[in-house]
Amino acid sequence: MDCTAESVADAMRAVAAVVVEHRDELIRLDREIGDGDHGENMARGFTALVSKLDGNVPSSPGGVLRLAATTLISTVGGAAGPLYGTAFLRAATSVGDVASMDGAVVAAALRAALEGVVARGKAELGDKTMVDALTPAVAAAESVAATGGGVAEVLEAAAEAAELGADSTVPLVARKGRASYLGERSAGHLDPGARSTSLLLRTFAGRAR
Amino acid sequence: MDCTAESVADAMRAVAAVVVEHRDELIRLDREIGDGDHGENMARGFTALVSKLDGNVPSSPGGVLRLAATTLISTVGGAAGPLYGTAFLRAATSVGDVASMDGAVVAAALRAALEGVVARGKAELGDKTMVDALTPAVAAAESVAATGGGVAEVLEAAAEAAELGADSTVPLVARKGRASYLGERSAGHLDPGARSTSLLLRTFAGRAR
Amino acid sequence: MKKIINDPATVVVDALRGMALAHADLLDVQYEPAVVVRADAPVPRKVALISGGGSGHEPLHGGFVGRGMLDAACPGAVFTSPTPDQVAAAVTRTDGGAGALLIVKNYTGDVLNFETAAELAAADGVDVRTVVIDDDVAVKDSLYTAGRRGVGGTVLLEKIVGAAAERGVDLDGCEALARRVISQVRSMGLALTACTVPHAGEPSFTLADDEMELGIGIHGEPGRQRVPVGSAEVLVPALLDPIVEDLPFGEGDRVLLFTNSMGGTPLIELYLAHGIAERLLAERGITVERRLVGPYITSLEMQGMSLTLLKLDDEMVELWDAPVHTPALRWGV
Amino acid sequence: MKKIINDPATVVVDALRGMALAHADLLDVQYEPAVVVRADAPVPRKVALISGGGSGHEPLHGGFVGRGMLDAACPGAVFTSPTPDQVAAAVTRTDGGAGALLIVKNYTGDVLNFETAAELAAADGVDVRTVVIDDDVAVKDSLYTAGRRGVGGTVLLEKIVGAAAERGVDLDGCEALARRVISQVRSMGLALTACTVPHAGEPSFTLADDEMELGIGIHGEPGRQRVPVGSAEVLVPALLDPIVEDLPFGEGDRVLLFTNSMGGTPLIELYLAHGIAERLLAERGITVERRLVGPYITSLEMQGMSLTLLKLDDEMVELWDAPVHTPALRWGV
Ligand SMILES: Nc1ncnc2c1ncn2[C@@H]1O[C@H](COP(=O)(O)OP(=O)(O)O)[C@@H](O)[C@H]1O
Ligand SMILES: Nc1ncnc2c1ncn2[C@@H]1O[C@H](COP(=O)(O)OP(=O)(O)O)[C@@H](O)[C@H]1O
Ligand SMILES: [Mg+2]
Ligand SMILES: [Mg+2]
Ligand SMILES: [Mg+2]
Ligand SMILES: [Mg+2]
Repeated sequence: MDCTAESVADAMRAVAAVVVEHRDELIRLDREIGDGDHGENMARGFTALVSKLDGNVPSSPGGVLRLAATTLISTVGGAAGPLYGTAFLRAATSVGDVASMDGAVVAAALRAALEGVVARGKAELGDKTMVDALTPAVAAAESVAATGGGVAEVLEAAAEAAELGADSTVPLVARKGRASYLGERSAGHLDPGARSTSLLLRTFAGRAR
Repeated sequence: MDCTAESVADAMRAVAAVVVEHRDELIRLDREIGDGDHGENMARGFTALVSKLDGNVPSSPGGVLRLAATTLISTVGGAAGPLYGTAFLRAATSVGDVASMDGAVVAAALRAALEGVVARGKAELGDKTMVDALTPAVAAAESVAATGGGVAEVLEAAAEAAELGADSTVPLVARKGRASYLGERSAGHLDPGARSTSLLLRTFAGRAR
Repeated sequence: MKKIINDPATVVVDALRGMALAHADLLDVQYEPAVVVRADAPVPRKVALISGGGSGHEPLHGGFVGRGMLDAACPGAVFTSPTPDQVAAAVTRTDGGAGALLIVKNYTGDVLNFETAAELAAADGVDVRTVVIDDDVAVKDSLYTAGRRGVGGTVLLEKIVGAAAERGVDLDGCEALARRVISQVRSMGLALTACTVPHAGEPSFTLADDEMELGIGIHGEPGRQRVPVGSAEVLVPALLDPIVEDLPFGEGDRVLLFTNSMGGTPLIELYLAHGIAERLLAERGITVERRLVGPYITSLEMQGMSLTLLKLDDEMVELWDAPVHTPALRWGV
Repeated sequence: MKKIINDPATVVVDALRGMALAHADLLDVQYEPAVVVRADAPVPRKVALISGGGSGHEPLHGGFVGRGMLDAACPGAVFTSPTPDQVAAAVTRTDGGAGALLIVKNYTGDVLNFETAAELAAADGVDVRTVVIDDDVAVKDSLYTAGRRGVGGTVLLEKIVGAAAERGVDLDGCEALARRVISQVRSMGLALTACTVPHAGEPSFTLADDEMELGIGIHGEPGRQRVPVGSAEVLVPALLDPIVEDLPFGEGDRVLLFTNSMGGTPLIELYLAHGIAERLLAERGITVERRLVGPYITSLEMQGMSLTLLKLDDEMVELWDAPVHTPALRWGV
């Protein structure tokens, strides 16, 4: 498939729909070990992105990613706003102004996104955050890209790894973010940010097929 | 029996015990159509009276009634405080300084008490207040006293009539006191003040036997 | 029942102890009988303003004791009017030779207990007057009830007459002013949840998840009507319309709008409701010149709110703006 | 969920509208992006004090905007930190040429969003400093968590540094003072009931009738420990002892005691708790020189309370007493 600005914008619209659909689930997850706003925050941010995209799609995939970054930063708030915002910003920078992305570009963008999240939030693998979903996703994406995989294969691998990574947060004791205040009581719950990361990647993968 | 200061004081102690025992019932009745304090108010007042009586019983029945009046006025508060206070004050005045009461004196004291409650609270029969218990009690007491009944018979008749009178408040719509704010919704509930009046008279009757 | 208390029987005294420590510069608290007195009482040649009622409505009345407002407050047990000896003690402690004005909310218990106290004080030679405030428009058919209750208007009355007394207005003047405020103030409240009186241990009533009590009093007594909960755009006019239509307030009137929390409703909701009320009044051509927003006359932890509207004139505006220095209201000093 | 609101998505803006109307003399409210600004901003040559955070903690922070306290507050969605563009707009609106101090409560979201805003403002040439307050002793093992949360101490910090900025203390001085307050203030809270975030529609957690959350934050997030509810004599030391032992506060120390309601706990219980806390401090030889009692940093309608203790010196006492004129705190004017 062609991974142009239009198709990235379409993927963002699809993500918005998925986030709205999973809003209550993300709220419930965040209520259990956080403050119950993650679903609302993400829904607000991606809904705002959809209206910005309406009839005004940037000319390159990188432009769409940059618009996602600034929109999420200025509408999401909370921890997720700056973290996802930075992720998309770094991804946009990594993509540059290519007109269409291939598997290697996507894998590099994912790597840049992860580095942005870690730079901002200082979380390590196992701290029970979105990093636990994104880290294996990047690794999987890179290994598929290294063997010449296309965008669809790269994103499929990333989505699959992110799902496993998100699930791996369940037994963990949180050491970053609001859930960390709970100490041992945070174990036994899925991290909402890891869940939203895996939803995003799954949706991107679905659109790439 | 002899209706002396000591026996009136004993009756007051018995009333205190009964009021404490029925505290929660009176609170519940008042919660339904009032503000839920009648049992607490009455228990506080009569408990205070018992400590005042400890080792310091006034020399006449009238004196005990007066002590009850001033104690209730200064400790009960709410509507019941001034109403029961006035009732006992008027009863004390009616009894005067006789050393022992007979049936006629008791009936006259009850009449004075009723007049005091009505003078203070301006309630009429059927307004769903303690007046609905006290009015038939006074009538019954007077008719037994008129045929030469003793204290025990007079109080037994009063207690019986008060119970019926209290029960008669159930279907009524309140027109006085806090229950009146409920309008039609006050119907179907026993008036807490009428209930406490009937408890008082039943206890007095029990001690007089 | 979940409360931060020790023995339900001593809640009022225990709270008074904390209040005395928190506001030692403003208040002098007596315990037997319980009276909250202005620290510099008696103020010579000043009319003494005294109010009181059941506890559980904090900051009313103790929080309004101080310069420019009350000289003393008599706290009864929770939701139970105070006894006459509390009120009589308050008169004795605050009488500066210019007489005393008793501000009584219209409830049978309050009226009867203050009545007895007034007799006691008069017997002591103090010129005592009583005004009874009954601003709750939720009580209809006052011929067949104990009459309208005294609610939110009490706060405004205490502030305005308090300012007049502080300026040296005499007892006749204070009484006349109080009656004028009473004639021009109207209120109504609603409850989303019930409250629990400590000694009762159980809620005063139960409401389903989609119900509210409209026309609630301030004592956890059920309201006039149980209706479905609506959005704020429905709730606010349900309170405001009966108030406006009762006096009535009309186009060109200048008013003070008092948006009050029953205790458990947070400020974010209260501001939201206040904004709607201001908009609705503007639509009616009524000018909101002064406002008070907050939990000032409450029912323990009850969630709900009330609105109070006072028709203003220049004198009342000036008295409202005059300095006040109490635990709960403070400006100009 | 029973709340006096319209659409959960517009609660903050709807409440801001009411706040703007209620305090038009003090506040200037902007909506896109949402910022509550001091009416006379920018004040030339004065350090601009800016804070903000999720909404639902009212009166924090908007209620503390005004003379002698904040220049601007940035209200996020309920329990969600504000976005960088709100903070950047606040800096632009209030910059009087002496730089801006951002007061940030230590939560990942707040820290990250203010960090981004500080970068934006610095790029605009404004001298921006940030202080992060983390006074909640309930969070242990800060190496393994996001660190201690910013809670009640924030109110005291904003008042004291606000007074300094109003007096013309420069940015270095304000920043140093803020760090001194942060180093000397400690807090802890408990919840008897949960609260419900409007957009969530369900309580943040559920507590049995005999349970409380000890060490609760202010965002409806569960506390560190769920324990049985006790009497006030048990609850108050459960908060006070960890605070005193943490700094530690000791005999001879002069302190400000701040007894705060989480929103749903009524004043009568709060005063009761305050009285116990004062007694316990006196027993330890710690002198309570100033106090603040009331709902000043809340969690919507949550029932519960927090205690905050600040070690005072002469300068802090003087700054605490200095005039303040905001919707929620007002004295000396
Ligand atoms: N330091 C961090 N690094 C990476 N991710 C983090 C960090 N802190 C929090 N998160 C992620 O953010 C999610 C919470 O986002 P959200 O609920 O929107 O913000 P908040 O915690 O401010 O309410 C967590 O589930 C976690 O995945
Ligand atoms: N005007 C009145 N006349 C006679 N009895 C009254 C009157 N008003 C109230 N009562 C009685 O007082 C009772 C309530 O007493 P209580 O609950 O102690 O006081 P309050 O209503 O002030 O809380 C009512 O049940 C009723 O019997
Ligand atoms: Mg969250
Ligand atoms: Mg009652
Ligand atoms: Mg009562
Ligand atoms: Mg949040």
